[in-house]
Amino acid sequence: MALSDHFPALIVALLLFSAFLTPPVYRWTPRFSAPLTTFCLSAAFLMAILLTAEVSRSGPLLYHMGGWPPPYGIELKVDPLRSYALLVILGVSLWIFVYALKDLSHELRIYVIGWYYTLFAILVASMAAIALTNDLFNLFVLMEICTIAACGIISIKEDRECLEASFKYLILSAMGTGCYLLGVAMLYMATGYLNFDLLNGALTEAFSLYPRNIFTAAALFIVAFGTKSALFPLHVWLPDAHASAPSPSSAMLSGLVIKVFAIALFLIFYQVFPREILNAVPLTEIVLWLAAAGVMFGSIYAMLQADLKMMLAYSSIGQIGFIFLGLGLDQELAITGGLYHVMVHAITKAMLFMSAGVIIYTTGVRKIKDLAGIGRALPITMLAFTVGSASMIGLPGTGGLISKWYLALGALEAGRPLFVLVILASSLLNAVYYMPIIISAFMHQGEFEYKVRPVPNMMKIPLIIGALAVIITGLLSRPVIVMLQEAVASML
Amino acid sequence: MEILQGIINNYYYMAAIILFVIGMHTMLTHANMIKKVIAMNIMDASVFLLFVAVGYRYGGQAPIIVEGADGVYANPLPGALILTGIVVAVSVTAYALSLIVKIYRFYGTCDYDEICELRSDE
Amino acid sequence: MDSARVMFLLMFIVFFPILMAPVIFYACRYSVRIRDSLAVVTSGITFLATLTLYPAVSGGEVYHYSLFEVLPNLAISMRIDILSFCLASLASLVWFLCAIYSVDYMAKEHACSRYYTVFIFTLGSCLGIFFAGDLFTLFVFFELMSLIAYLLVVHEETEEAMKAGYKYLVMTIIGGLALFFGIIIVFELGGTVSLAAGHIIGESSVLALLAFICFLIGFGMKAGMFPLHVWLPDAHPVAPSPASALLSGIMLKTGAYGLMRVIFHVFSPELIKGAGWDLILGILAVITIMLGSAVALTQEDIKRRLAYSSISQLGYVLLGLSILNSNAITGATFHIFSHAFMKSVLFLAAGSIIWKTGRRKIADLKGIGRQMPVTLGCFSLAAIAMIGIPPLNGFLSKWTLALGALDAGMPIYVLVLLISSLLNALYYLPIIIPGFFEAPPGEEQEEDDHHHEIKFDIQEATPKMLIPVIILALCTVFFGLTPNNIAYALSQLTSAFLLGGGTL
Amino acid sequence: MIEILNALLLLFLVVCAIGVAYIRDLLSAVILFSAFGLIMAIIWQQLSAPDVAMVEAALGTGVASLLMIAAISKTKRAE
Amino acid sequence: MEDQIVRMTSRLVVPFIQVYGIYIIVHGHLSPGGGFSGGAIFGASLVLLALSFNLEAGMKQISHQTASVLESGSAIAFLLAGMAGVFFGGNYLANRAAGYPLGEAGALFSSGAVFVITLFLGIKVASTIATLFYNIIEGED
Repeated sequence: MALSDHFPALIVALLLFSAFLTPPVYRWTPRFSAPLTTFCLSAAFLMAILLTAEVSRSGPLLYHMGGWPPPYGIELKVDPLRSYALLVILGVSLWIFVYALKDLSHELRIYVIGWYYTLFAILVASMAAIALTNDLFNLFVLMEICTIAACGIISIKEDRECLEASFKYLILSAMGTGCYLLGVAMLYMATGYLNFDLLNGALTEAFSLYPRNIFTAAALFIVAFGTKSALFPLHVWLPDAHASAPSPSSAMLSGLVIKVFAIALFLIFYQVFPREILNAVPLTEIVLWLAAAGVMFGSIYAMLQADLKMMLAYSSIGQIGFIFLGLGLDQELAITGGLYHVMVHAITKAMLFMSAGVIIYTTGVRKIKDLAGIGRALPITMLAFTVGSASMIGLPGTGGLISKWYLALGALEAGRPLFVLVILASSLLNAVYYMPIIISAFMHQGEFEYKVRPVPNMMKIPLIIGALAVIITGLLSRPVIVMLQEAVASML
Repeated sequence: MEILQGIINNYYYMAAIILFVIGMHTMLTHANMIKKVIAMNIMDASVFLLFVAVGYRYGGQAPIIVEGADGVYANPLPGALILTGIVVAVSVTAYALSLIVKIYRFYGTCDYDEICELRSDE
Repeated sequence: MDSARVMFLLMFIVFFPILMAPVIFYACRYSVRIRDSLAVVTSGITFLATLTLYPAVSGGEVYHYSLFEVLPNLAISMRIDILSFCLASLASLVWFLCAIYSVDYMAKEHACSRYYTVFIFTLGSCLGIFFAGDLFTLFVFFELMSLIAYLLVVHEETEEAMKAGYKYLVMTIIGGLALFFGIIIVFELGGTVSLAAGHIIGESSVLALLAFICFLIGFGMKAGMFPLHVWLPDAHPVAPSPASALLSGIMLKTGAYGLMRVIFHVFSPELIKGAGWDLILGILAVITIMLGSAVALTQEDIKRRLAYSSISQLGYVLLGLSILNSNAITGATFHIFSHAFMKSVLFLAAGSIIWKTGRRKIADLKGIGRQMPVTLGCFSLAAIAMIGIPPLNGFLSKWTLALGALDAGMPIYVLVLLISSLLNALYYLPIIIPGFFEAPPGEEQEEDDHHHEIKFDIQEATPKMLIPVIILALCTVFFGLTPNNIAYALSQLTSAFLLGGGTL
Repeated sequence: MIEILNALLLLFLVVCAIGVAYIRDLLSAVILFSAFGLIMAIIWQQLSAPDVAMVEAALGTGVASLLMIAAISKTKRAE
Repeated sequence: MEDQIVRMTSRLVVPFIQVYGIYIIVHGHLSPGGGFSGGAIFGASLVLLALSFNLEAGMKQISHQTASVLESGSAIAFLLAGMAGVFFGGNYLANRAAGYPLGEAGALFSSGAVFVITLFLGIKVASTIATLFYNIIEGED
């Protein structure tokens, strides 16, 4: 076997390797630990690219851990959708990590930075594995690892808000995990399988025997993933957690972690449950209304916030609603739009949190009303912020428009123009709370001329890259969209 | 009567679900954080119980290969999975407890409601 | 003209200004003069390049180029036909003259580098709207222009400007979202949004009506159509005068242009008429005309009065679009020309007056004609054209529109035009007559002593500000003297072209 | 016979769980929890899953209770 | 807890617990048990020492620093043991395909990679429990 066949396992193993190697290395020579993690992340990203190329050339790839085939062994699967998720996860986290290198020295005490690298690598590894795994129980373990690592990169700051927020996050997501596991048990009871593909085959038959088990499982999955990815009524943990964390963590959590669970729900709904089960009960209908409510309420809450990061966190609740809207509409184009929004929002929100981080780093300001005139002091940062906001609003030329375009098209195709109005209304609300920040940052006079620290290049360059990426996702989206559309069409 | 029969036949499942509900209710309604953690463990354990009960075959032996044992074993797969699950649950517990100790250092209380009050007072 | 050359010219015209914008931004670090002349030269070159396209389209040819696909079936594409050419040449001419005017006008202002960058950038995006080959491209450039023009609106950075700008921005985004919705419906119904396809939506349905209303909101908002005009009277007066001239003279027209494209390419005149949607547009246009004229009467600030006047004048264009016959479309297109010239003159002249004297209130403008006779003369010429006095172009457009209304059997529209002209007279003449024949407020006492001797103390604005005003004023005369002028001929061509379904 | 034992054990589990919810003293709650865990281990032994029972006894009950007691010793004992 | 009885008992019991833990770790593939449970038992014995005497006594057996180094070291070793599969032509974490000798069924060394992995896992779990306990109990940092 060629080495490239092992990439699915190697990506995860390499990241874990870097995670466990970092603490001793950091203790021994702190200088080496950052390059080490960066190297491992880039190598993993490179592998993901090669893997994607491989998958697009020769179709889905299965990998059996330890050579044990399912139902006994753990199976990893790479299909176009998963490789897309993998690319987004690894690419965005590498990008955030580069930014984090500088920002962390400001936000964390020096001796925990090594631990931060460890947690970061574990988080990325678990997310990559969530995207890859083809086994429900393995997914459970990975979700727990992911949650602990995510809580870890919040609570590592060790101030009171962070600790409290991460505890809240931990408890609520423990509830989510409990529900998930119960759902898995229900499916296991009905079929005796945990592997996605085997379950998919067996569920049709089991559905006639134990319909209640299977419905309950699906509903529990919605609750579980809804909690973990902050679907509307289950979002209560998110704002505190995302706002109080160090900025790179916020970028990571808002940008990737909540999306990963959304992707997992996509995979479970479309790769595990056969169509007739989804058609038999209005599960997607529930998701649809919750998502629409989330889109609206997230935006409305965001308008009421005084703290910049709090506002961005609430905005994430609205944006995750867009992703679930795709699932809820249960229609090819809408799902494509929702999945594309995973990438768009990952890049955009990460960039917005990064620029908030730069603002806090250079001026120490967190309140929105204190941002007046900051655009003159930090032009590049605020330009990046502007580009990000444009994408959030969905202005043409940014990725936000593309995903909204597909979502709206899907809503029309499904015969539900009402949800197009929801999308438009949320865009308007986004405009109403993002625009004043930009306007006051560039147009009003503030007293920032004297107390601004210079922005280090290590923070500036990721921001510029992010702004370019947002524009690229808006203009050169065609290949990704075509790939996603094919993947979705084959799933439906 | 049929329902009762169903309950009696599936009493492991029923117990597991009851424990799950008790655990989740305690976890979400009690303000004390350590209580929340204990309840979380109960909740997890109940699901594990459900899993193992699913894998159990009536009259089956433990899945250990011993000389002279005949063929009927309980399904070992849920056992292997639950093993992992318990470890995961314990690690979450450990992490939550260390968080609680740190939170106590800041707020002087383990009561979540009191913490919320303290925060809103600021 | 061969196709590749046309394509190159189109790309050049749209992207040259956009690419020059950052150059201008950096040029200001070295020299103010370089920056100013770069702005003038850029707009001049763009104007000349646009003119060279005339032979390509004069015969009714259409060129369509797909640049690259953003999404499947959704490309960024370019297109030119006679209508695009009309508006593009008009826009680049006015832009060029405003650029010349800006050089001296803006010398007193702050943040000039931002102003010029935005000024040139909006030129590119505005031309992009006119040369867009499909609705999506049109939408992209439309939003780009509208959003960037925000910086022109708030240029003064006073509290009033910020408020007006915010209103402008919110309305722009609402309009953009409505357009987005409309375009999506069109895409859903027709599978394409390309303007090359002809009539994308062939039959009336609820969704089609929804799309029409969305376009009406989106483009009508830009064109200042009632009830979406609320941003306009705030936003136009607070901008610097050359920017006001562009906002009122050209950028409003992008809304009308978009509606034309929608009516003739997405739907079809037959469909609009058959479904009775022309009535919606007609009623809104009448309300817009009357309301704009009536409110203009009550305004004290000269630029606000001009802004309200713009609302009512754009109502004429919309009226022409709602009548949908040959004469009416000719009139509407020609009125786009006329209004661009007239309103630019008015705003630029008002700008000169404000620049020179600092007076904005109409009551303070008494006797201004003694100080600035040429400026006020040009202003009067344009105002008279606005009222519709015969040899000027305003008359010609109103006349053509009235002919169209009569052709369609709607004499009530003629009445509307007459009433509006009367109202125009009522709010323009009180500026002109006291401007020439009354004494300035401070000099009344003095004047009694000198036995009503009319004193001319000429203090005109600088030549760079005067010449564009004069040129534009001459245009109003030149394009109004006879119906055989080039603008009128182009309008007739356009009308025949559009009603002929894309051929002459 | 063995069925009845199992049912009783399950009943005891439920009682322990409810007890954990109602006891105000955290240390007692932890003790009850470890009782819960040990009974759970017995049940798993009954369900022919000895390895799970072992892990539950060692980790789920032993270590978890230990850590909880350590945490309580660092914080407050009463709820 | 200055209780003589507790100290004596634990001093007596701890070696047995530790041996039992090791037994469970290495017999994981033959009888119930394995890395997780054996590691937990071993780790618990350390905690017991620390509880019945004092923190220093526990630390004497395995210090906080050693524990954390062991923690990451064993995890890395685990990953590398898995890598062997890739190097020798099997899948990641492969057993026989990676060339681990399997031996005779029922004997102690009869499981190839499983033995290696369980061993590392046991070390990992034991040291993790020790670090966790120290972390909670040590207080300020």
